[in-house]
Amino acid sequence: MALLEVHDITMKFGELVANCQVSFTVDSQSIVGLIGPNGAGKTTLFNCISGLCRPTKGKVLFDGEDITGRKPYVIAAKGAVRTFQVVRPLKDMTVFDNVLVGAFLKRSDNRQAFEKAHECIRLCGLESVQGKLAGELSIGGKKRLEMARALATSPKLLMLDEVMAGLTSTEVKESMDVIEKLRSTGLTLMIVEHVLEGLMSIADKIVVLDGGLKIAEDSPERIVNDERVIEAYLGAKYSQRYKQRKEGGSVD
Amino acid sequence: MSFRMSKGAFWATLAVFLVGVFCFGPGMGQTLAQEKVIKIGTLFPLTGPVATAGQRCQAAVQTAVEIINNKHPELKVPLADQEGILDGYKIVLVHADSQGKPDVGKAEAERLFNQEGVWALIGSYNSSVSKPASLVAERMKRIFMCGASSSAALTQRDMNFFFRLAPTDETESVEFVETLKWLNQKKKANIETIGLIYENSEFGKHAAGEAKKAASAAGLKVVADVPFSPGATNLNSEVQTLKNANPDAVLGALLGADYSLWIRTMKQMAWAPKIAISYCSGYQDPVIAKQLGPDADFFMGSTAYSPQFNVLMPAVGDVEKIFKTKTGGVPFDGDSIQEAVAMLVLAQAIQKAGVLDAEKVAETLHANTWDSPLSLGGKVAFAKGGQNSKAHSVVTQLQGGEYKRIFPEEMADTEIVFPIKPWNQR
Amino acid sequence: MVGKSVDLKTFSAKDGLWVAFVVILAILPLIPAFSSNSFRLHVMILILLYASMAQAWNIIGGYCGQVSFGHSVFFGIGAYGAGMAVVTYGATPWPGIIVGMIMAAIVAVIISYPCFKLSGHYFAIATFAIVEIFNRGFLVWDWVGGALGLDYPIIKEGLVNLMWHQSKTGYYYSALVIFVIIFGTVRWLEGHRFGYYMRAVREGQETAESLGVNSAAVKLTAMALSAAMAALCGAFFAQYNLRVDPPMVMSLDTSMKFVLITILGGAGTMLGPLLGASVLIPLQEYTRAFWGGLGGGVDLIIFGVLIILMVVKQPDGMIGLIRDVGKWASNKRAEERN
Amino acid sequence: METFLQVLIDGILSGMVYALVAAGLCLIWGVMDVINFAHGEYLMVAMYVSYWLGFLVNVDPLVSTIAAGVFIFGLGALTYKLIIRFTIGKPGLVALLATFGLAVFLKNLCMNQFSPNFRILSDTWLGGKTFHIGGIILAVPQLMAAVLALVVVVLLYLLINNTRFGWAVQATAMDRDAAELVGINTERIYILVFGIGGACVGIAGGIMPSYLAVHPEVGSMFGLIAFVCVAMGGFGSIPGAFLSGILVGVVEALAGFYIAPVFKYVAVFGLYLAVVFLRPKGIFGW
Repeated sequence: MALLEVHDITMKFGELVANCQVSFTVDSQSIVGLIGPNGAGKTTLFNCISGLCRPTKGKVLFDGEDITGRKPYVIAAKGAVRTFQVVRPLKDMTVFDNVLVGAFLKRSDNRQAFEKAHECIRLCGLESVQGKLAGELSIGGKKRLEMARALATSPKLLMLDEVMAGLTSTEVKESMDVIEKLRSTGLTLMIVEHVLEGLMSIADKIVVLDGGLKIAEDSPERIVNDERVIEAYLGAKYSQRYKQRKEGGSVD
Repeated sequence: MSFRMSKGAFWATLAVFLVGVFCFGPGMGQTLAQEKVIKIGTLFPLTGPVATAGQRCQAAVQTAVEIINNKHPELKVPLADQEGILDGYKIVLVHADSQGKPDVGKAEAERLFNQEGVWALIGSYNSSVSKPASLVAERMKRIFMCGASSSAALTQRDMNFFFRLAPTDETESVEFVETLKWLNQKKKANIETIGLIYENSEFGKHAAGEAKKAASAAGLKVVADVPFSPGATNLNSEVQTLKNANPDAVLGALLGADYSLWIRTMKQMAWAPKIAISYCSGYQDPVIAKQLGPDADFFMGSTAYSPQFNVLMPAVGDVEKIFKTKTGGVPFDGDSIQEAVAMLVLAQAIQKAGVLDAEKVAETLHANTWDSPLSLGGKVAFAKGGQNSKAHSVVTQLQGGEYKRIFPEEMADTEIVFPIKPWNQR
Repeated sequence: MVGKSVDLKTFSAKDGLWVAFVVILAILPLIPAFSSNSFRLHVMILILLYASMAQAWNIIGGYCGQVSFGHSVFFGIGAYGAGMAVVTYGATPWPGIIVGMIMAAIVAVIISYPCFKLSGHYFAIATFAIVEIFNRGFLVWDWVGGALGLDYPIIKEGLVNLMWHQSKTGYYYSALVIFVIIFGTVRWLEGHRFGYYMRAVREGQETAESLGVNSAAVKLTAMALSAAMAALCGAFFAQYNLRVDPPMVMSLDTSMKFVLITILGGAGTMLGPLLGASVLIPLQEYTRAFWGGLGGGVDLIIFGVLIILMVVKQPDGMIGLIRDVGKWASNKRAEERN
Repeated sequence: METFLQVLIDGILSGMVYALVAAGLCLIWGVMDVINFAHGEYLMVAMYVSYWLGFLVNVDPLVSTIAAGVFIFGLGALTYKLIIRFTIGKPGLVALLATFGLAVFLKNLCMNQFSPNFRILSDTWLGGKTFHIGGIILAVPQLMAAVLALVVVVLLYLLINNTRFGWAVQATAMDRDAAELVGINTERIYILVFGIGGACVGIAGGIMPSYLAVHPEVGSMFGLIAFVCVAMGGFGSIPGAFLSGILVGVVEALAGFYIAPVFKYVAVFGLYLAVVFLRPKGIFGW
């Protein structure tokens, strides 16, 4: 059953169309990758789902319930929680307290919340810095904090916005492991990535956006061979040559 | 902004707290080693919007103390010819600043009594400060001499240790209305309507309330009731409102800068009532006549003193010389002179009672009529509640920069100019 | 206390220190140096009162990050609550205090709701504007005494009327109780969900919302709580001074005191308001006692310079100063060891 | 009708002076995101400068307004050097509180030095002069102040929008680091902006003694109104500040006359709230 259904989302900022009639579904306990070149409208789509923007048109169903245009905290409370591409640590609070804020969403009792926070901090490998102020962390640390904090809310759907960008390849590897581990606990994940390395190996499905339009939705293996995807990523010229080479013919 | 709090920080806070409280405490209020000293506290608004008046009041008390403590045979004032009172007791003043705020005034009154060990208080100009400050004195059974606060409510509280010298706004209001009635009779002035302009504070509001009472008792109609926020950037709408209602007479309660702004705005709008009478303060500030020049002329107000009253109060002149050395040449005005009287009368009462016992002195103050050459009428006596029943003021009119006495007739020295001359004919 | 919050105990060693501190305060009036009517006791009462006021402000201004210059409105409502109960209705102040606190919370929610949509300086100036409107509104509102204000009659002293005549000890213990109530509440909040939520909202509203925090509700609740506590302090202020009028309680000056004390001490910390009040209030009272009588405003000149120095040199407040000194000392020790 | 026009014109005239006071504050706010709480006190100091020049050497306020402008320019630059410099980049509250300290300091220093007495310059060129158009009375000093306000604000606007210096100021306002990179000495820009902001209020204060008494408390209300004008106009928008200055003057006058004089400031502050509740960034804000 689909945990998240996106129907015909269109988002306009004045004349600029950021998303145009995008539809797809995310199945329960799957990992869905959302990819596309810069400016393809990935983050906007995330904002529409998580309630930060109200889509101009279209509908978002979460767990069978219409959540279009609801407030972010309502959506978060229902279990769809996101991270931010541009990290937003609560700077003057410690790492632990940051995670604790997330943990309090489902637990008002201090003891339970503290336990959950500890658990998420361990999971994301932040134990050694948990007493530091979040503003003092390295960029990698902040990315992991984003994830730990979102995890602490015990979400059903975790939406990760470029948590791996700018990380070293070992760090990417570690993150992948964490994500795999999460899926095994029954979590559904939706991952926006600019870097495809790694994502392809764990995702069940990839949705590709370009210029605000959905241009493909398929399994990773097929996506890598999809013409339009290659065109979007590598440009028309390259795609043309690629096609020609494939066909063996030549034009001019 | 959040820090890891160490125990150290905590104890540092405690230390700061205790240092704050302890270090300054001792050493305060240590008296002069001299034995024969009566400490009197003064409490005036030395800073804030009415600081000018407060500083003059303080200077007036200092003047009185100088007369009491030293031999001044040339002055025809009680206690001037002797040194100190009660066989050599000298008065020492302890000054405090109320900032014109009731809470500060009350705290300072308590400090003066408890910490500085003053024997009595003189103060505190603003009626709103005098109220809580005198409560402090009353509860401690100490004397509070109030010179110039004008709110009638002050002396309607049946207090035993509170004495006020100045006429209240109640008596002033009656006097103003009497003046208008007299004009109607004598001059066929035909004054029927009244406008009120007053600052929206304890002082102005109270005065206006009394004015309305007196006016309705005399059958005069109040056609404009204009309170304004003190310290306003302009008084355009206020004066425009008055101008539109066009009352025959205006009663005003405005302090210093607001008074001058009012006059100038009326001039600018080319309007003036037939007659304008002001409660103390703004109008009788000696600086007004000098600074506004001919514009200040023909306005009227109640005055308890002005240098032109020397004929009536010959003793003041020499006292004023001392006062002027403390104010940079500014003479007494009706407010500050009351504070000097307060000090003098208190000293006279102590002398007469013969003991430094507040209850005895308060009884003595109530029981006698005091000679007071600095008061209009020359006498001071206190009714129950502490009001000076001999308090007089004269309605004067500024003519050529001088305060001319107009009413009551037996005190008058000049014929009234009525109505106020138009602005372009001055 | 945030750093160590990893441990689960809700009652920590820190709280032990607080209890010790309050016990010391409670014993102080028994020492002869604090005679029942001394100026020192007055200064202590003011320190406790202003520390409580600042702590009340700290809830919304420090922890929740909404810098309001409008707290004198709530302070004033509390003062009027108590004042009107006694002066207008001849009752004891207690029902007035309760009503005042509730009214302050309601008013806080009503005026904050639109104001929270404003950011930065727009918000600050809006709160200025609200103070001015309330100030002038109360000045002409005859039901609450208008410009004449409310003057307390002398009535029977004691806890029933929350009024004492000769001795200040009663006022001192009342102030101490208020201090304990407000600091206790904040201490409790600090360690619980709501406290974390407030700080999360301060640090980043969108982030907090993405984690399921209803930031508008958090801010309004914090404001209401803060306002009710400010009103409690205001009621005490009225009882202590036996007079209420708008310039006294509902003015920008009063509002600035809330802010200044907290910021000077250290906003968003538990100790900050106490530290700020412990320095600022004795400074204010003693400079006035020493120099006020000169009439030259010397006390205020010094006061102004001090504010500038403090704010410019140590924007984190005195807490920051102590922290820096602590760091410096531990560095020094570390150096010596090496 | 005549009364209405009279009230309206009085409102516009006093509004233009508010606008001039606000323009300086607006410039400072727009460029460095600092609210100068001592702005009203600058005005007061300027009035004293003008008063003393008039009283001691008999210079008319109309002339000494230039001196006052220069003086407050210096005071502003000094304020920047000694105080504001350290608050840039810190939360907005820091500068506000620091300048609050400065306001307390200036007010009481003037009281200490010049006594709390209010002072009036008599015999100024414009003092008390009026002229009549139909039944409407125009007070020359206020009119002159309004004209001066208009001239200065227009000059300020041109300076910011049409000169190299102005572009540098705008660049600095948008992004200080980027401006540094293209070779703008932003520190110098900040000093000058604070100075110019001061000069505007200095000029306003310089001419005021021809119709207003000078005393240490005179600036407070002007300062508050200037905050309102600036915020109502919108972040750093000089035309916005100018228009809302006039709007404030008009509303103050109309409310003062048609509702009740005590409510005139209530109306002004209420207007501000109404505007920002509808447009949270002010009339011209974005």
